[in-house]
Amino acid sequence: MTHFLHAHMLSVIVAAPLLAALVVLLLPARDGLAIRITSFMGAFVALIGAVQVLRTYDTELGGLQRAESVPLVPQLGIDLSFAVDGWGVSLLLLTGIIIVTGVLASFTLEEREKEFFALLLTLVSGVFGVFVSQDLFVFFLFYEIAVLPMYLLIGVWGSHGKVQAQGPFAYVWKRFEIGGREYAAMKLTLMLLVGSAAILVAILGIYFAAGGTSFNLAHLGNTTYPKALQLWAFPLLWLGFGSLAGVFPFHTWSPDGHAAAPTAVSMLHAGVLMKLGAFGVIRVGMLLLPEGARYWAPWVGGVAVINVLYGALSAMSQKDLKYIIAYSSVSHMGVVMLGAATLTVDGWNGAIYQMFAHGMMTGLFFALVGLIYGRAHTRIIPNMGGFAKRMPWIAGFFTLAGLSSLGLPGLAGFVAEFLVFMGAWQSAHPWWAVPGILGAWVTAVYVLGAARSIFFGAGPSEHFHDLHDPKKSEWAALWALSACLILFGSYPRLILDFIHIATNEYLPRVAEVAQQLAVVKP
Amino acid sequence: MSAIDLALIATFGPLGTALFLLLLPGLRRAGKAAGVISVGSAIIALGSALQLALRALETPELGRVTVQWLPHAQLGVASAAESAIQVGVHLDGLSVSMLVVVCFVAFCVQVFSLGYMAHEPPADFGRYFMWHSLFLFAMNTLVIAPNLLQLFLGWELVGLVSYLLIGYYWQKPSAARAALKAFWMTKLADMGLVAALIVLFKNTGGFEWTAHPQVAGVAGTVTLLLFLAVMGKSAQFPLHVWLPDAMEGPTPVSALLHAATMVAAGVFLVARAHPLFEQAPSTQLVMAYVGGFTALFAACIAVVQNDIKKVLAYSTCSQLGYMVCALGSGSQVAGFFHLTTHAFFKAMLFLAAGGLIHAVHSNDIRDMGGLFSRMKITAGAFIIGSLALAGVPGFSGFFSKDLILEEVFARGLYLPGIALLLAAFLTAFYMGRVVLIALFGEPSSHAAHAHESGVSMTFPLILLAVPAIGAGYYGATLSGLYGEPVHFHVSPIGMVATAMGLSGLGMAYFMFGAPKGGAALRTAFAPVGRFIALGLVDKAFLNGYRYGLRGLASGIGWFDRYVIDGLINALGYGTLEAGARLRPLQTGKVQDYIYAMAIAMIALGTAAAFLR
Amino acid sequence: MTPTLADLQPLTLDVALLIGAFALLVLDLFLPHGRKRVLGTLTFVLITGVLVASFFVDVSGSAFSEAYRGTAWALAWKRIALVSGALATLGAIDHVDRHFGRRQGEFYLLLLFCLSGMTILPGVRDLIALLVCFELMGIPLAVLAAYAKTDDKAGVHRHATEAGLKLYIVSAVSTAITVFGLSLVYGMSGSTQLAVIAQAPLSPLLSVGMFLTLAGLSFKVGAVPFHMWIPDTYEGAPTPVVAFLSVAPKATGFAALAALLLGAFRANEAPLSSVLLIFVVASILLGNVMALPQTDSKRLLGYSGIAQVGYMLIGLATANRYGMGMLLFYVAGYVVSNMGVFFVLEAVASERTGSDVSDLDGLVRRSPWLGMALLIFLLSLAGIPFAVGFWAKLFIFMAAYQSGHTFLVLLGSLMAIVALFYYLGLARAAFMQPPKNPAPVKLPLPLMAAILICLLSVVGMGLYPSPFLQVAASAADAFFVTR
Amino acid sequence: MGLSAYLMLAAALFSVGLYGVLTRRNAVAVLASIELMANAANINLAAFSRFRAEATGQVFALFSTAITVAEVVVGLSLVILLYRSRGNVLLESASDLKG
Amino acid sequence: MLDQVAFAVVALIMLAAAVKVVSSQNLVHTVLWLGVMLAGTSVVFVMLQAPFLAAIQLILYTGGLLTLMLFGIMLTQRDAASLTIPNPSHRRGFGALLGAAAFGMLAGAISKTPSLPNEHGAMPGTQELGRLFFTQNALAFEVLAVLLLAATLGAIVFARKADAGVPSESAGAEIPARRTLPRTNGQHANPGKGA
Repeated sequence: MTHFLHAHMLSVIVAAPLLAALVVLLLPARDGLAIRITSFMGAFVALIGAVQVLRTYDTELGGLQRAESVPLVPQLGIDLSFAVDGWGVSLLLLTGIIIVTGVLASFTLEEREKEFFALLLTLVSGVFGVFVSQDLFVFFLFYEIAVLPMYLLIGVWGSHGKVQAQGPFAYVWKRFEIGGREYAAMKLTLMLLVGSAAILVAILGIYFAAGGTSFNLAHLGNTTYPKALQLWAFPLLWLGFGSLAGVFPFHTWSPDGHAAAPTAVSMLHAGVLMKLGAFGVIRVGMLLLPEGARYWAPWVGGVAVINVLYGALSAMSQKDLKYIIAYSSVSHMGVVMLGAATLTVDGWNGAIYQMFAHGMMTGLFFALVGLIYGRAHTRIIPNMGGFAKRMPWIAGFFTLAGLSSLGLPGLAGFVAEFLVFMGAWQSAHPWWAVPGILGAWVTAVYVLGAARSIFFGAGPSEHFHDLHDPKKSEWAALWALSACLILFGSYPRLILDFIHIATNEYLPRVAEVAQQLAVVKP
Repeated sequence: MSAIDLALIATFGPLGTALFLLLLPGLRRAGKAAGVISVGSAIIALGSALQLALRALETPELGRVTVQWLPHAQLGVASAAESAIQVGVHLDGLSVSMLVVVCFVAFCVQVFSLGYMAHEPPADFGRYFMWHSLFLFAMNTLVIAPNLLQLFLGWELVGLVSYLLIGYYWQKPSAARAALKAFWMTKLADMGLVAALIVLFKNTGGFEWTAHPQVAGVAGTVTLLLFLAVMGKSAQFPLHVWLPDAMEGPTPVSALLHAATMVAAGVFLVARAHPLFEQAPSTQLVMAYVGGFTALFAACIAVVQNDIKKVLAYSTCSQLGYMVCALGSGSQVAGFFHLTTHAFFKAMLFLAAGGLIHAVHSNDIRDMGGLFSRMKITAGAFIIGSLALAGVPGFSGFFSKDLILEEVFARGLYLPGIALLLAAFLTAFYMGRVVLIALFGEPSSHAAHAHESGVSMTFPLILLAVPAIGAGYYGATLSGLYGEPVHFHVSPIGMVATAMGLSGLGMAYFMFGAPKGGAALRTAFAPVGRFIALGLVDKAFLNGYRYGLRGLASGIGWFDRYVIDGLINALGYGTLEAGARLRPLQTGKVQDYIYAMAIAMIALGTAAAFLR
Repeated sequence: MTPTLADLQPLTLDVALLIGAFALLVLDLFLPHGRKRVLGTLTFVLITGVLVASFFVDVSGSAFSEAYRGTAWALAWKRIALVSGALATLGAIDHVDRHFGRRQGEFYLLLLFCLSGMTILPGVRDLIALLVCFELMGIPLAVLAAYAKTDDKAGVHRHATEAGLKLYIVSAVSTAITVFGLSLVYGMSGSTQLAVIAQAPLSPLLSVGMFLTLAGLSFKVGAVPFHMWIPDTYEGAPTPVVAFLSVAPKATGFAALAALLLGAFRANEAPLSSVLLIFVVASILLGNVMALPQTDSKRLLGYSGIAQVGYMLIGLATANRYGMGMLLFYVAGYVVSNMGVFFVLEAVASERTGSDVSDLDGLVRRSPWLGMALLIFLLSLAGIPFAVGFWAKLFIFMAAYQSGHTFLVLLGSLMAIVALFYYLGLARAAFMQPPKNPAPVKLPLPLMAAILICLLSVVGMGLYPSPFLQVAASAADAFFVTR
Repeated sequence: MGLSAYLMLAAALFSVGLYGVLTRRNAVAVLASIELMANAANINLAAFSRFRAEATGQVFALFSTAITVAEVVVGLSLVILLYRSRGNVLLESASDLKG
Repeated sequence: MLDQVAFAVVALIMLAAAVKVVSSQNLVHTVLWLGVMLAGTSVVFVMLQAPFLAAIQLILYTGGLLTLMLFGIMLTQRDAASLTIPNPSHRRGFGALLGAAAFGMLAGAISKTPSLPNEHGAMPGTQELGRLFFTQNALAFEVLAVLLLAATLGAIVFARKADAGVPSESAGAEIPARRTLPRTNGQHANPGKGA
């Protein structure tokens, strides 16, 4: 048994949440406790597995480890093959942490828990699948699985907002209730799927260019593709995956989506799912199409820089707390894309580490926003003030998350951003670093500004009667995430070493292939 | 116990305390106990610092240990072994003496706080001391840094603690705002430090401050960027505006962070990175002028302040200007020496001022008056501090300021030099003014039942008074720790400076102290005062934020919601609309359907028949 | 030359089906009114039996001097038809029993006759037989579509009649056009045997004949612009009939088109294939866009079906073995998914007449598993992973990409997202709206069985498509070997 | 007497039939028009079989005749059904389902 | 020469009849003209040396079909007595356009086709027809049998007296002359006993 577990750890990680979801579906709807326990166990097993994988990953050996493979569609060379590299290890851990805390944070959910947890867990196994799958096609499959449950999760359990109609397209408002949860859910789903349509085309291109025999990533990675293909396929992958990573201008699903989504979903979506996008750009786009990556890097980086500043400034202009955090995610994902675009060791390390750090940071943020909303029954910042009097701990945690997001040393966010900036400066376009750094400052302005107007100043007005600090299970989530932020901020090598190994394996290949292609076709 | 261990104790002891207080809310909320623990850790830190100092007197280079913090390898090199991204401990005369200063002042301030904050609710009291311990950790991290990276880590952390402590009274909107302002301004400046780091790293593959062969090319850039950070942290014009607002924090905090240690970190950084700055004469020139101007400018503003803490704050700006100017003149010895002496007497001044405020429950010097008779020790300390600040011979300030002026003029930086001289005059003048009004002026209603404060608040003053007076006499020994030992000698510049100082005091006496005060003079200077009091720089920043940044932000927010998002919605709307518009095609009459078929059939057939 | 009993060997299954049908016909005469429900069960048993037999009986080889040839290809289509027939029967039993009282017998008989036409057609290699089979399939369908409770006051009658009539008129005109086209084809090639026709020299009149035939036949699969009867008929006809109507005739229609276009008309030569491409684009665009504003779920599915046909036509347009195999797979997947949806609609609307989207409101709360099933069927239709529809679309796209139609891949996948919008619209009603009446949906056993079968096959083929893919591929091989 | 003459005749009948299908409003008349079209096809078949001097065409024609008859049988019953539900036999009266 | 004249005459008659079929304002006339057209067809068949076909045409169509249609008319007309049944048509212009287009298309194809088959060999007799029926087209023949059965069945289904319904109220409302209804209805359906 233990041997089996050891041999198939990755499958276990992917399957555990799914199994839990099935069990939850079979449980009676009124037995809320059992449902919660089951889902927690599912998530927790996955987390343990992730930690185990991290612990047993052989850093001397490096490369892909714990490989498993089962043919799925042999006629087309589609295998259900799993393995982890240094990146996968760290992102598995992230996902584990986020889902466990997410489940904890949504223990207080009231309506239709059964379906909620089932969908949530399904989504998570999709995410795990993406991070471990070594078959481009299966990668895509899990990607879709991870994206889709979002529709119901937001549409059913989401919260409503309203946006008054104005601007050049005001006439559109008569058809959609912008800000409504169903609108948000639909917009999110459709935009992300448009992305995957683009991805699909690119994938087919790659597959057939590589001989149309196998989707295995290693096989595809060792093929050298004609320059033409690389040049048209890469942007498809970039924008396709990018739409999930919130790449400007395909980011607009994210504010509405995150604002409308229930706590755990926002945590998971901003914390992990947006990473899938960036991960896809690097893992598929850049590793398979180095020449394309090299050719398009200026665009990727340029847009990423726009993301950073644009997201930060948009966040600054928001009144709704959730929108602020959502836009901040857009901005921070810009940092990830920037790191990717640098095509340097530090940049890539930074990018992956930023995924990790931002995942936990934004997870913490959304957990807190959920708590605040649950207590204050409003998300409009100007209505708040002086909350720290009644919820000092929440204020503390919020400040901590904010500090991490503005890149305060000692917290995870700093390491990532710093690495990315270093990479940017070493890259072919050093000036990317400047707006990046400025973005960090703007973040400081709006995050701490928000913290001030929510928590500080004259005490909370009368009609906020049930403000109070976290309750039982909520504590666990907050503490866990904050502890992670500090731990990985002060001792980054816990994760960064793994990331570094993978980067060092992949990046040279990209550089070489790009080089030789460049000399072959001047 | 090795030097490294001592340094680590001095650094992580306080951190331990802070975490201890953080994780044991019960203990923290107990208040007093928390304070005691924190002071205890401060004592330990101070002890190990002094121990280090004694060792340093024999051999300044006490050693260096580094560990890898982040893996880094150039492309293609598989192993993360040869890494340049390190943290650790670096102990030499400079760091040790800074360590001593920090720990000593911190200790005094914490002791003082025990009394000063006694009336706070226990929970807040505990929080206060938690932050203090955290500060000690952060500051020491900065001080013992082996490279600019770790220095930056500490740098940011002290900034954080400053934010937390300024915002100690977070329920006061003004305090919350001040904390935010301080953080934003310094953070903005710190971006320069980050940039400097990445530039440095690209060229030297490390964050060392030692003169690296490849640094030559970028020395100018790097140092300028570093200096940007210094301007923020050490409140140099025009980034000084946060410091006066920082006085919203409790007075001991102002004494520790915003007078003695944290704001001096900038000076420490430059002294630390001296090898780099030496390679960038242009930067040094900029520093000299900025420092000189700041010294004069801040002194001018200090003259018209009635809030005793504001006066001290501006004087801090001005004194930091001195140090920066000194560093700009290329003598980190003079600058750093002034840092040490200033730390002592300015801390003492603040604490004393705190005592006075505590007594009259007001910051306004006009509410004080005649306090000298009521609280001798505090007032005495205040007077000593003022004299030291005014550079009256015999007090520590005299020696260091003198040294600076010599160096500056020796470098032929006459303009800054003259600015410093004028600043010296003004310094003496406004300190005299404060002393005369607050301590000897006619008592106000508040001051009526003021009384000497308790031992916990007087003892630190006495403790600080010793170096405030005596530090100057050991100039040689002290400066020996971190550079060429300087031996005091009477110099013409020194004479002029002294003269300026004394005349300043005299003028102050003539205007405020003399029985029949020079009302005429006061009225004569009034418009100048009013102009200065406008605080134009501050307003400029405020408007820049409000209308520049916020305006841009709301513009972009609108654009995103109504244009970018609008476009995407319009796309969806268009599709739905198309569907709705097409519906009438389906008339429901079967013959119309056959029309469609017939047309298609004929079209196909025609194509087949004729397109060949 | 004269046919012997041996000639029936490749047609064993179909003959069995017909014999069974006649047996039922006789039985129907003797059954008292109250007991006619059993006919449905028997029909189901009969079809299932034939289906099972198809795995054991050897029906390969040619008969009636090359007028018919049993191949793996033909067998595959046979099975698809049989499966849809069996499912339709299962799903109809209850409805028929409740609404059609004493006319059940005819219902099942017509279904069986129609079905036999479908099973024979794929193997037919002679124009005349092809035409007759096509009609045998078509005529009963019109009757079935018009089947309704004639004495009800709720307008079912009106709608069913209209549905049947429209289908009938369109199909009659198409037949006329087809026959005219075939007459030209025969005339210019001198034979009615596909193989011979394929050798005939191309002349304007011949190609006009081909195009007229194409125009005549493609109304059955409902490709734009021959689609317009579909939404009306789907909306008006009784749901179980629509479930059958929406899959089986399309499948057989594709078999016929494949036989004619590739077997006789050399579609792989322009301009036929380019014409098909026009059909593809038009169907995908129009079907999806027109489905958006629909509020009647059956009508909506009608339009979406038009779009689906567009995707299937891609397979035909590629005109290579890969594409044809994928077409086969796509149709198979479409059969189960689409019938599943209609059965769920039947279950929900069983008491009422219309099929407004709002009938689905709160379904998942009334009976969760039914809601889940609906969701899965819809996702499968939309082409979402781990439902068969995903693989179907994917394979079709691969075929398209391989034969150089990259833009079709892009268009197809983008329009698939538009489709997702309205499919999710149905899911939205089921998942996000409060139920009108909270009572759980009461699900007659046969219907439940039908839904369950659909669900299992959708998920099964979705999780492990490879064996089915294998079958489809080899069938396509057989088609190209023996054409 | 050439083949093309017969074909032309058939074509003409076919077109006239098409016109009828499109324009007549009475369902029965539409059926009649459809007959015209089908009949045209038969003429084609017969003509071709004559000018190829082999009988398949005629066989085809017979089959198509039979099919047409069968169709009309069903068609008429549907028309009756239409009459029952609408009270008339105008095709356009069956246009409840649209859009 | 002679046969050409004959053909021309017959063709003209047929065309005229066809035009009447699609244009006559009287339904009964329409059907009758159809009969003329079908008869003409059988004449053409004779010309084409397809006597059997002609016979079948005459019997099946002109006999069976016409009767059938007239029945249909009787069943569905209020006033079965008179033979003046309005038979309107609409969108004539557009229909004519399409008809013309169709003819143009076909005619063009015919004229553009270089080598129309043209053999004047002797036509095989009726027994050849039979042979073809029972060899090559045996399958089609069998299927056809089923087809006819199915058609009959389909026709029966709706004609069933048992649960043949009356027009539902909504439909009935559209009938202008309601009072004449029962009589004509009475022949085939009585509203009283709905199943």
